[in-house]
Amino acid sequence: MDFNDTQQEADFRQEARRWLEENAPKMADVKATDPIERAQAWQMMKYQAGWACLRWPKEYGGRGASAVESSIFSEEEGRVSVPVGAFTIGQGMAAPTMMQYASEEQKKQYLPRLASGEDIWCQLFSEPAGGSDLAALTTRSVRDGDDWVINGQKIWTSGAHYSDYGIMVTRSDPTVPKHKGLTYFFLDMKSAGIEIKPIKQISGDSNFNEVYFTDVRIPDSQRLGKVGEGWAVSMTTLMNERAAIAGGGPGLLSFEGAYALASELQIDDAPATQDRAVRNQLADWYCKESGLKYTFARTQSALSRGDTPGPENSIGKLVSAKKSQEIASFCIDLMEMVGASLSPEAGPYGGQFQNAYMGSPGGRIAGGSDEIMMNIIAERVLGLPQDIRVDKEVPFNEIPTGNK
Amino acid sequence: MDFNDTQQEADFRQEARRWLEENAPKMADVKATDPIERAQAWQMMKYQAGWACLRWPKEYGGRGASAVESSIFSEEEGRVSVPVGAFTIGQGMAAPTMMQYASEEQKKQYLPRLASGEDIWCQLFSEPAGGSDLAALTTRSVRDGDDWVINGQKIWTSGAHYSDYGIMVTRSDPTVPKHKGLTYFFLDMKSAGIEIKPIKQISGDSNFNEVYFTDVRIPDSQRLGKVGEGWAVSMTTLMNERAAIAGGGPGLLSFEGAYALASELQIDDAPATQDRAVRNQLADWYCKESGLKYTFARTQSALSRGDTPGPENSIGKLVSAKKSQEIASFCIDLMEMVGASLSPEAGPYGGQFQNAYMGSPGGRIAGGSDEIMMNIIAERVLGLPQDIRVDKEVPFNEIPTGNK
Amino acid sequence: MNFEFSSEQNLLRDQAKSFLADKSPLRVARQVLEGESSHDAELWRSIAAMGWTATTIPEKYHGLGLGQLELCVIAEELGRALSPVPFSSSVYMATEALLLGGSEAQKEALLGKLAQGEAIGCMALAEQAGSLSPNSIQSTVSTGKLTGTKLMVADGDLADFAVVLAKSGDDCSLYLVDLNGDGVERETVATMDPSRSHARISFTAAEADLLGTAGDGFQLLAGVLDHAAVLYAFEQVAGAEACLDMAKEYALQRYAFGRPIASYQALKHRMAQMYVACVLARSNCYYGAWALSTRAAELPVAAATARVSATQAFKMCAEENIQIHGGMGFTWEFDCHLYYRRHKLLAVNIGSESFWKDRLITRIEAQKAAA
Amino acid sequence: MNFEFSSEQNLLRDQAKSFLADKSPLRVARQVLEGESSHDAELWRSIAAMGWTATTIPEKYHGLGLGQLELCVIAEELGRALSPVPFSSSVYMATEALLLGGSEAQKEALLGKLAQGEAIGCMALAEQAGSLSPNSIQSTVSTGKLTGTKLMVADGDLADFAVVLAKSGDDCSLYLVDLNGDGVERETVATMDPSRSHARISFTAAEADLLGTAGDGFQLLAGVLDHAAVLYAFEQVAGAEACLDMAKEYALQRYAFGRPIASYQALKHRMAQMYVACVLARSNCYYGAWALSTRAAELPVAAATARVSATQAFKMCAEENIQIHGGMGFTWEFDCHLYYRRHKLLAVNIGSESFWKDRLITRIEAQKAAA
Repeated sequence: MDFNDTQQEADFRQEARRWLEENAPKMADVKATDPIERAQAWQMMKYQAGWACLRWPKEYGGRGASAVESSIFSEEEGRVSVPVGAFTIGQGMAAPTMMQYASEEQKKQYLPRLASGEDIWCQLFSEPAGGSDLAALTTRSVRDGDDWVINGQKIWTSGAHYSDYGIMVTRSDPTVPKHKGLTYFFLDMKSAGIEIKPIKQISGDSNFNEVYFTDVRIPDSQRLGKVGEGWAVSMTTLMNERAAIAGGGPGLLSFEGAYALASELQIDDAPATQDRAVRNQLADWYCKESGLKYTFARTQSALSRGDTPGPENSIGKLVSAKKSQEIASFCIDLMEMVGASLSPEAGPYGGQFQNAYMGSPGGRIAGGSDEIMMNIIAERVLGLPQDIRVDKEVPFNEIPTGNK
Repeated sequence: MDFNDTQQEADFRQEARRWLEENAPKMADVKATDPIERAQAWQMMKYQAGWACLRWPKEYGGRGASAVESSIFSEEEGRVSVPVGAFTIGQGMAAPTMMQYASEEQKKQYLPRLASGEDIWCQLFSEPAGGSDLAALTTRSVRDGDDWVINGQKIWTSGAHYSDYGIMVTRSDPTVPKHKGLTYFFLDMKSAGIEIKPIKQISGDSNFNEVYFTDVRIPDSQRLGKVGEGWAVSMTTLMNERAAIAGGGPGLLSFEGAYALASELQIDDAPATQDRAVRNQLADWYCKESGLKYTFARTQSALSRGDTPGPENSIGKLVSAKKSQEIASFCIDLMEMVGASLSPEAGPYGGQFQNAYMGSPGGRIAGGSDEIMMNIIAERVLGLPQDIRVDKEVPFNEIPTGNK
Repeated sequence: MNFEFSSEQNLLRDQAKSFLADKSPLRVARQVLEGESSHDAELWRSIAAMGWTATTIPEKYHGLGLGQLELCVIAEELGRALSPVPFSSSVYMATEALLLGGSEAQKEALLGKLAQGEAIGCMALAEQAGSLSPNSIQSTVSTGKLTGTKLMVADGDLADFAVVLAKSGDDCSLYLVDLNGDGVERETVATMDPSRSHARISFTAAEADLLGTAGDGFQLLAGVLDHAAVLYAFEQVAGAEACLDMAKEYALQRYAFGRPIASYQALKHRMAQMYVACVLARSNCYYGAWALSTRAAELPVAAATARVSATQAFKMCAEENIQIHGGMGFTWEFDCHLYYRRHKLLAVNIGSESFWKDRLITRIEAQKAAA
Repeated sequence: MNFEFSSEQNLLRDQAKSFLADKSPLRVARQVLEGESSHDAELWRSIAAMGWTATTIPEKYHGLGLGQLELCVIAEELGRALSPVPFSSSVYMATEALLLGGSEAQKEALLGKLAQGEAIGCMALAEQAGSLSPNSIQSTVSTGKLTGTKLMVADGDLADFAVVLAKSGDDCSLYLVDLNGDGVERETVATMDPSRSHARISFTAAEADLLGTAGDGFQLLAGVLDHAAVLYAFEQVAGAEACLDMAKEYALQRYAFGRPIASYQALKHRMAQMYVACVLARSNCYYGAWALSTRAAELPVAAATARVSATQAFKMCAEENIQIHGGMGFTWEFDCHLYYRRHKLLAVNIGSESFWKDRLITRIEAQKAAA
């Protein structure tokens, strides 16, 4: 039991680190200020040097590396200051789906541009009435000659307004049971008939969009999987959704963040860190974060051995999301009467914990609510039975939907 | 808003208090040492003076008093030291059922003896495979001439070995849906074919029994309600199950108990009551107990006004049971390294919190588990829908039962 | 035993409810939240016209001379409606501070105006993050002039006068300060709940008039906070119940997997627990109301109990209301966040749950010592 | 990165598992629980014959000289089996105390016997309820003679010697005391978990041999407790997992309302949370094991983290296992209570969750100060 690399891993790490240390500083020369453009510039640098999408086959723009090498590179990349983001959905979810379902020609056309960062993709799955029940989607696709015509609405789409392409699941037949009438496509986000509206969150930010489709045409050649088999394709996509174990590192909503705040505040004229109730609470969070950190280490070891980590990864988000909300709330309480202020003068980290508290409910819902995460653990990890399903054998258009 | 009685209530209280103060001391003259016999002696004293079963009609041994008067008497009785118990099931559950379903002759025969404490009754509802699903019972009743013949097993019967009579629900027809094939009886607990075995609990105590029935005969005249309508009769019984709001008074597993212990123990050479974590926890329990206490006061006010308190009473047991387990666990922790000792020398209240911790899981299960209590609140108070039921329309003998 | 509001008080509640349903639906709170104004001035005038601001002020000072129970009823309905008015600052606290500690002259000068809603009072207490203690106070009064800076003064930007905690030498006292007078600078600050306005106020040799006895500032403040704690608790419990109602309504009409999400046990049990928290808090509020109305010796304990319990209930209900709403719950468009913001504001601005828990035990200990 | 046990260690685990399945099924714990004997002597002999008692003792003292990881593997399996033997007292603690603080002579005298299971050691620490501090220690050693009374000495009634915390003047030190010698009186005491034996021991001028440096008692003890904390944590996490397994099996076969109770969301989510607690605790145990095996500077932090996490997991799982079993869960006949008793015993007898949480923060603070 050790934290050290094998010789081979150490060599790879060395090589990655050397390249990163040489190249990351070049980002200073990139003139663009837009975060997306900066991320694209860095992605292109990696791509050109063979450090993009490490596990992909070389012919699609990758390096053919192992899971463990990919994870080592990510770790090393985390140590240098470079712009990230914008590619998670395209590279992490769309690309694996394309690899499994697209034609060879399409793969050659789209995957390298995904790897290089030239194209950004988004995901069009969720719908307003769907929520946790993804397969309840109603966006219609109707075959018309060589095309399909799409009408409906998607929601919670990150990056819709700057994406080049999207992956999308639609209902092609509402008269068969729910999971049997779905068909899956990829499409050009600049197609006519697409309207994108940002959603304002309670935090005031707008990280997501609603996307409206009015007679949008998609060529049948962009269908992935067979007609009516969109559910299986969606599962491929979602299996690749990064069930990241948020380690709760040195961020604001962590033991360290809370400890730092507590050490600057007083309770009854003594540092709050001397208060036993505060210490008890801090210790609790420390243990949770430590538990997640070493669960991640165990997962990495499994990867290193060549095993595929299972759905037990879903504990990360479940534990972190609730903990984040608790930490934010607790820290605001520590500030006492001025706790609701967003102004920096009202105390250390002015406004940061407060804004984080406004953002934290999203963490417990986005990417699978606490309840869905617990269902996943109960069913897929512990093997407990599904709840009774009343919607499985019924034609989709006869399933009760209530008022909305 | 006040805690005072109305003039009428005050007069009644005065009268009750006077009688109690005069008569309670007479218990000192009662020679019996058996707690049941002592309780019977006190009950007989009350009965003879017209203070037993206050709300019952006078012709059945009661006083025809109001709900509020009954509750005032209980309060006052609580202030004097007299033996109680053994009559809860008979007077509280069997009697109301008899009043509604027995013949006039039977009521005249049995109710006064229940009121006087001469007869003790028990309840035979639960079965090993039943648990929360009471209607899943399988004890068979088969009509044979003027009798019914009973075979099967009941469980969790308090006081079976010292009871004179029992109320019982049985399955008379397993081929119709679950709730439709039940028939309800009362029976003589000395009947041939009844075998009683105490159940040892994890605390080491045996407060409950298993009761086995082998060809036990019950005359049809002791049937309550129609054949096949036993479920409705059971509901009458259960509606009268005292959804008591455990007030969390000055007992061991209360704020007071925990505070008293904490004030005698040290953490880091200071009284544990000065520890902020301990204070936080104690305050939490104080607020819960206070909340239950004043919820009870609100219920009493509703009674006083003539209203019937609703199922919101079920919060009492739910909150108290979990709190009791928490307090016991917390107090054991306060004792630190000697916390698991049952010996008095190991510290204040030696063994008491430890034994209470062993008893506490029972509180979260007996009389409706935490989960059932929450279902009741969700469905009957908040009006949320029942869970999907797969056992409602199916013949009882075709309902899945798994291995047990 | 009559542990409930009287029929007159319930009538007042019905009036308040329908008045606020008309004048202060949630969109009124939202307008202030999203807009520039510090409060809804028209609503405030209507509230004053209803006489609510005069509730507990004795008739000799042109008030209605009603009891504290009437004020509790009003607090509850204002809490449910999230009404964007300076009621808590002016009525629960500034008025109470004057009633508890004011000289005859001070009462004469201000209570009549407070009763009419013509004057708005506020409390200026904290100067830094962390718990309030004599050491945390830097503001000083010398020869009747106050200098110092107060943070997060609720309604400080619209109030006419403030009750200010400040030092004179080592003594802490409360002072009345005219906020329209010289040496007062105020700046509206951004907060988690912009539907209630807060200000930073700097005093530079501002006229300060001692309220109560010199050196008794923390003791007088304790009385004011106990009073406020009960009324805040009513606002909080009503907010909590409003969240539970929203969650329930949504869960009943929202379907997933062919059935209302309200039929899933995870949500049913969550809502059952929210209900339990609300019932406990409400009952403790009644206890606080009783103690307040009878000025019972139990008030310090009862106020802390009600406050802790109501803070817990509102937190649970505001957080879980969003969770039960799922994605919709964290959109700006839905109203869940209005209660979420308000819960956190109310949870801290007269001291946190943890502060009140400690105070509760201290007070129980005082009772034990006295017994 | 190889953050898992090696294949040799996993082989040892398989051996331990099948050995204990054979020699120490739950009914062995139940027999001791229900009977008069203090432990299962035959099982103890078999365990010694397997060499488990010799695991970390260097070869020069006739041990196996294996690492701490091997001991962790054994601890885990003993914890799962609830084996009624004095392993934790003798191996995790008394042996470690000698290894950490013993003189060459002391090691020579005792380690060989400990390795063979011929001698059983124990720790005699607490003298009263509450936290252990110098002030709580009344036992004194003067001119080599110990006088005082120790409570809840695990395995104190069957051990051959004890490591005793006592004072000499104001100094606290650890001492080795022969429990079969003069001036020692022992009495078995009733505990919540009679499957593990505990005694009250009175010393009257009993021979006491200083272990380690005079005055360093608490420091040496801290090292022993850190070591024990990791191994206890392995026992606890295995106990927690056993409870989850029991709960799951029962919920899958028990039907209510026509379906397995395991299909109800309230129970599914409960078990999901039990699983989460087990995973976090197990991962923290591995961290503790790594720190122990490498004698890393992080050991004090890692040990406290593993201990807190495992105590939490076992508590939740032992309590909820009974709840999920319903009525059956609180019958003597079902095995739920064996784990419920053991969880509470392990939760306190090397210090409570709250004690270790405070210690954890103290150690993190020390790390920060050193950094």
